[in-house]
Amino acid sequence: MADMVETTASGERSATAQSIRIGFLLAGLAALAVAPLFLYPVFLMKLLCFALFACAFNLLIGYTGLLSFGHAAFFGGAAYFTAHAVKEWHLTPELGILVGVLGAALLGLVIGFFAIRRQGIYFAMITLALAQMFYFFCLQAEFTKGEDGIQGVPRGHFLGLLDLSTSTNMYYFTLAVFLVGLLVIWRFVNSPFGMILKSIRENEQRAVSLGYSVQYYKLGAFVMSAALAGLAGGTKALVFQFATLTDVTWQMSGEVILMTLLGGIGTLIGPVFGAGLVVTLQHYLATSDFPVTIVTGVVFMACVLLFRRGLVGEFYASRLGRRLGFAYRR
Amino acid sequence: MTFAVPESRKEPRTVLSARGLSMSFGAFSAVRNVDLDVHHARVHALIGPNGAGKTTVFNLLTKFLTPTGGTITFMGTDITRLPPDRVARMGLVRSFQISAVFPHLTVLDNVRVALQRPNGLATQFWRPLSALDSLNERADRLIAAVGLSEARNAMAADLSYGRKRVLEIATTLALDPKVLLLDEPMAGMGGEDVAVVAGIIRNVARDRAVLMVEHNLKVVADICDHVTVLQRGEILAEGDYRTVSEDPRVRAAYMGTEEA
Amino acid sequence: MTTIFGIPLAAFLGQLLIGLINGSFYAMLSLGLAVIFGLLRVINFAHGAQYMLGAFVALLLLQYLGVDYWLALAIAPLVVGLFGALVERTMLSRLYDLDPLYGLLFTFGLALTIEGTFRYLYGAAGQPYSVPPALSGGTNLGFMFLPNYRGWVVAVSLVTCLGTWLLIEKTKLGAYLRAATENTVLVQAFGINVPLLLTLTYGFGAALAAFAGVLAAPIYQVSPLMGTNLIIVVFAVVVVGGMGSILGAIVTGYMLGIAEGLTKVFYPEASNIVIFVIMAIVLLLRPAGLFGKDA
Amino acid sequence: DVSDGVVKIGILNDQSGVYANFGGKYSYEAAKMAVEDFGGKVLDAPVEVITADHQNKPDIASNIARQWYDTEQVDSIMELTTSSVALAVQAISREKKKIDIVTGAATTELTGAQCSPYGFHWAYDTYSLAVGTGGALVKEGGDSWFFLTADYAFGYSLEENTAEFVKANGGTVTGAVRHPLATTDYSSFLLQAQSSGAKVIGLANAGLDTSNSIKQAAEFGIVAGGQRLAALLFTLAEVHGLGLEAAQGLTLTEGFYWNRTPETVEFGKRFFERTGAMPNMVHAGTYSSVLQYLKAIEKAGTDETEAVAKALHEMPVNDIFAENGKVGANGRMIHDMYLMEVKKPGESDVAWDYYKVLATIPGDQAFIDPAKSGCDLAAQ
Amino acid sequence: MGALLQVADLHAWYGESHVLHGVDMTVGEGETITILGRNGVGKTTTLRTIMGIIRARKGEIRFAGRDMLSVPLHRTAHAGIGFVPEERGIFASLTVEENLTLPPVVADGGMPLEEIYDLFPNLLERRASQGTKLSGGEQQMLAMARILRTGVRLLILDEPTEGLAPVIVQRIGEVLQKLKARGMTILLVEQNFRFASRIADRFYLMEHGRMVADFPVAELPDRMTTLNKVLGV
Ligand SMILES: Nc1ncnc2c1ncn2[C@@H]1O[C@H](COP(=O)(O)OP(=O)(O)OP(=O)(O)O)[C@@H](O)[C@H]1O
Ligand SMILES: Nc1ncnc2c1ncn2[C@@H]1O[C@H](COP(=O)(O)OP(=O)(O)OP(=O)(O)O)[C@@H](O)[C@H]1O
Ligand SMILES: [Mg+2]
Ligand SMILES: [Mg+2]
Repeated sequence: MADMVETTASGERSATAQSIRIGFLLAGLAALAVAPLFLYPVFLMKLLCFALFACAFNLLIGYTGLLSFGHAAFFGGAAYFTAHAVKEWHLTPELGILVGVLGAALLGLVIGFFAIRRQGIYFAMITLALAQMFYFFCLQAEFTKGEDGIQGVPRGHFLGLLDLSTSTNMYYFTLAVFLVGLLVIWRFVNSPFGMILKSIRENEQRAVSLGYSVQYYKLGAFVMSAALAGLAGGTKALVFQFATLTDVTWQMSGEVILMTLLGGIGTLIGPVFGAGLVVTLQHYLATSDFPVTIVTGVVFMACVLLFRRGLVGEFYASRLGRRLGFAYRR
Repeated sequence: MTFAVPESRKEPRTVLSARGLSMSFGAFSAVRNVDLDVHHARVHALIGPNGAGKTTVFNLLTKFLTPTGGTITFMGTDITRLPPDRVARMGLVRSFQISAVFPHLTVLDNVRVALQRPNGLATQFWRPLSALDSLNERADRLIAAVGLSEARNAMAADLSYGRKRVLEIATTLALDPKVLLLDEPMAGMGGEDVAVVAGIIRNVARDRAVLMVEHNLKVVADICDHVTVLQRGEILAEGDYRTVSEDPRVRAAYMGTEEA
Repeated sequence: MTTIFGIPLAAFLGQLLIGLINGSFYAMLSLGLAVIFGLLRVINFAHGAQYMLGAFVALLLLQYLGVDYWLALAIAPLVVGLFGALVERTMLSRLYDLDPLYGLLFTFGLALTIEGTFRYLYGAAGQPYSVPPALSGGTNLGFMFLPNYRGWVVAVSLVTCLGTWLLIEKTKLGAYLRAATENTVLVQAFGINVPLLLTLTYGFGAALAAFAGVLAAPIYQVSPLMGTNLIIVVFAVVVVGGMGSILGAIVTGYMLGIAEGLTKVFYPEASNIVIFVIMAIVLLLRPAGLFGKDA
Repeated sequence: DVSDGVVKIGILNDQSGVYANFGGKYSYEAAKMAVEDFGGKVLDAPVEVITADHQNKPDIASNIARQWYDTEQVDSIMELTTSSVALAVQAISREKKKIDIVTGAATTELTGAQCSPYGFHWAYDTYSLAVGTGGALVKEGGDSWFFLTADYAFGYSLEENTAEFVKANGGTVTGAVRHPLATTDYSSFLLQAQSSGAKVIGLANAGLDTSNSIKQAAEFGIVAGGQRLAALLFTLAEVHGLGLEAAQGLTLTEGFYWNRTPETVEFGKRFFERTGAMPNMVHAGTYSSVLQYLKAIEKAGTDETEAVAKALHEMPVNDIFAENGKVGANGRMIHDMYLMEVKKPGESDVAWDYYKVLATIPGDQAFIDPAKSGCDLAAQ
Repeated sequence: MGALLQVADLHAWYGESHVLHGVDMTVGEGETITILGRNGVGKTTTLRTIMGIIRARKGEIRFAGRDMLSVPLHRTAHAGIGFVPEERGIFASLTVEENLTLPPVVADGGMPLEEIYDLFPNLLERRASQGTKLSGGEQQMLAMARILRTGVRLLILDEPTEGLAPVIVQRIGEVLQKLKARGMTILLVEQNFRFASRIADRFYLMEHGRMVADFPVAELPDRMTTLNKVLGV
């Protein structure tokens, strides 16, 4: 969606292409609105949570070129925070999620503070290591209940009115969170601030010499991405009614990378498709004979080797995609 | 002995000055005890043999390096310990010896990025990108001034070397700096571009200070008001181009038999 | 009895020695990682998997062909090195022109695939591999009982590390490799077959990991997961040492092994985060790492 | 009668992760054996067993559980390795009014604060392991203990429970050292344990952590030096992985051993033919749980949850796994546990013959009294 | 004088953008050729394509009678071509001396190390320091120097005087004269017209990816007006 509006300064956009893109958008929204009639709602909610998580992650890699290998800390951390807030402090769901988001943002601030001191792969390794520290913290901390996890988290009533314990209500609540999250990302990326992020990715030294405090911009993007990952994680805790260690492991950080890569780094909706594919794959493989890790690994390698732009990115870059006025730039 | 100097002929005011500037890399001392004054409305050339320490002086002045000795004053403020982005925001802006553009942004966006900060459009993450359209007019003027208008929407990466340099100058000018530091702005440029850029520099120096490193002596002779010659990290000679170019030590160390 | 921080000197020395032993593995693994990173600009996430492969090849050689430890010490690295070279030639080499992040992601996928396959075939539980008879038993050092095998590990790792360092920093071949890292095309234009060099390098790095794996087999359980968690610690070691610095990787490997060993005595709960804490501190004070040149 | 004409049992566990050997695919095999042994039909309806790999992720497990219950007419879910998964699925089962029988997870929470009227815990739990190893071993002379504890809740509760029984039986605890989860090198900790002089070193950890500590203990000559190792959660599958050379002399508690009675031997052999491995308590427990569930349906005359749960609570358990087992009001199946010692390589004459049974711990001592379990269902 | 390098109808692409549109050029044995042209006409691209760095190419390149199109990049140097790139390509992880001795010697007749140090004393002084710690000009010297060692027959230089102090430019001029005298064939791109006119035997003028003119140094005075119009020299 962002990519639709983003379409280049050179963009002579034909009216038909524009309307086709809006058509896509509306079709997508409509599909999401009626999806629970056809697909299993909890599965859909899970998908939406992971999709938002992947989009938040993409905000960082796709638009500032920073590969975080520790995003599970924000996602899983927020799940714990929200679960704890709702279960132990009896907060309403929206406040619980807020606690999750703020917690993730704070965590992002701390991890980001260290990580942005280095770039590229160094950055990836540092985030990985720090997130691993957070994992150990969660493992040992009292409130996370160790390997049992925080279980039986009540979903409560949204704004005290809407009962979220039914699947349908919870689905539309999750959908709303997802859309808001996506909207925030879209605005963030296509803003003057986003432009500076892009230029930092392109040539950091030059950005400094133009007077930009590069570190603050990076930290800003990092915290934003962490907060949105937290939004996804907090919501997930309510959907599943538990928060466990799985979501803070580094394998989870790897999974979100896979989702983003598969869907298309740097495209707004790519990660949504990527997440959909990975979640479906895992779900499907759970009942098949074939081990998930091997499939995940092979998909990863294939993606990197054969279609780096990801599903959506490849589509944008294809002849049809370009004719529709999309642009894939990385 | 002092004479009353008429207002118009007064020494233009000093905007940037360094005293006793020194820099060593380990045991190697690249800049030694350099005093330098850069004046408003003047083009000041820093020349000297390769490895004399010119780029290092630039790095020191713009705080990309922290001097091991000496002080730097900019518009009356001691900036010796400030970080580079702060200094840039104060109006001390540089270009790089190796060309520095944002390769995957268009020419227009390159210039607009530079314009964003001084126009307060840098940190707004809640506004649409179209907020930047207000910068187009100024950006286009700058682009036209360096002759890149027809490449306005091209990716910077696709420009030839020379045109990247010109683009870099345009982005630098966009910051409307008080002092402009140009490291070999003409290097790798074709003759026609050299003339264009020389004109631009002359022009912008009317209301700001310019300090440039340049090996093209013709350019130095044509547009520079003041020349400092550096050798082995120390000042060898100083004055206008004619004085300096007649100095036998300068000829031996730097110019050879070359005429501008 | 003399004590240090309330710990008997003898026990303290014992723990120091044990730290050194662990440090040997860190050093060898981070060395391989540093070599591959330094020359190929690839963070080899599959390093842990290759370490595991080394141990597994040794185990399978024993189980199916009756090949003993000593021969395995030579064969396993060779096999894994060849495998690495093959992977590099057919796949990894296509990624050099891209952002180095793709190399990281590719090897991450490779690691998952390798580990997944072994888990599928052999299960996640560990399998035993015995200490070779010549090195079984131990020596009483007075302050501790040192299993002979562990003493051997320390010695071998020191020699390996030193040899690799000399090879890369002091030989012409090393100079080619270092130059190729920065500008492959130009080095090729000078007449050097860079693709071949890079293939050999990756193979060498993988072999180094496998070598460490064989050394580890008699100490730890041979399990498909043995490399997974180790690799993250080794990443931290490499960051502390300064990415790409070969010497840094070696020295930091031993140092952090010792630091971790001592933490196990004084504050055991923190022993697996101590390396990360040190990493954070180092990043604050020296972002480029202890031995890193600024990027 | 049987709703929708078929009884469907789901075996949900880890089949590719760290616990894949602990239960894994073999548990599915055990469940199928139970159905076959029962005759393949109950109340004239066919019995079907399906399985899925939850990959140790509670969200995947809970998605599958919901889908099984909602769209695939699954009647009960069993095995459920890993406590986070077991608790999550038990919560869903309770909400959906379906039966779940846990054999793979250890947490006492399942029949404690988070118990369910339709939830059952079959094979073992942390408490019973502690009673077995902690209590019985002291009687065997191991009266001073030093703990090597994994630094997280599971480790603490094992240590705590065990220490209690050690003290209750007149033993002492001389110290403990906590090691981080998934440590690779235990030599530091082992040296501390060695110098403590305690007679027993209790390993309050699990899986690879335990294997590695045992292997390295052998390397440092700890058992040879006269100290005894006691693993608090370790099964036949892991002993097999470790090999007798390293594992000899180890003490542990299990709820099942194949080479104990003629019936278990017969079962073990049949299991071995199908899988190539002898069963541990998770496999045998899963067999038992499926069998008992089918018996309960037969007795209730329906597969309706309330009725089956009632039958399960009432019926004694008598099969190759349990003799005179009974189910408490909290859902805990109470049966005997066994304290084992791992044989020396020379003592083992048949393949997979690894254990000497040192003691039998009667069920009433091995498990928490339901009334004191913290489960509100049992309190009334 | 036979043609050492023969280029005919050479096309080259960067991705999808077609940059060279049929370059024709001949370099005789022992000749010094300078390619002139405005920024961006494809001079660098021509050199890189001849070198084999740009592989998306079509047409004919013959060096010493041998078809170079199928020769892999790492064999080009061994055929006897040395290349000094525009961006110099000094290696940061190597010392100055390691940089200098990096390219393998491909044939006899290269310059010995001492002679090189005589020529560029800066390099001798800084030889143990990191390559990229040299100043811009020193790096340019190093880039030239390391090729002189290798004994190639054809030297390809992309703007060798860029960023150099006039004295050094003069010195490089002298070096090139010396090499010429020894029979070295040189192909260079140069913006510094004065320098170029001093050493070249013949010029090519390039526009829009093609050679549009070709004339010997003797014709230079007659051509000045046109050149002035095209190049602004
Ligand atoms: N970071 C550094 N570490 C060590 N030595 C350095 C460093 N930077 C520069 N030098 C040395 O300092 C001296 C001055 O370098 P500088 O780049 O300032 O020269 P310059 O005058 O700009 O030369 P040129 O005209 O060739 O660009 C050189 O000898 C160079 O090798
Ligand atoms: N990597 C690249 N990708 C795409 N286009 C390129 C690339 N490099 C150069 N070009 C384009 O190819 C054309 C020729 O470039 P080239 O560098 O050969 O010019 P040049 O004559 O050497 O110019 P200069 O004097 O500025 O060095 C230019 O239009 C340039 O924009
Ligand atoms: Mg310079
Ligand atoms: Mg060029």
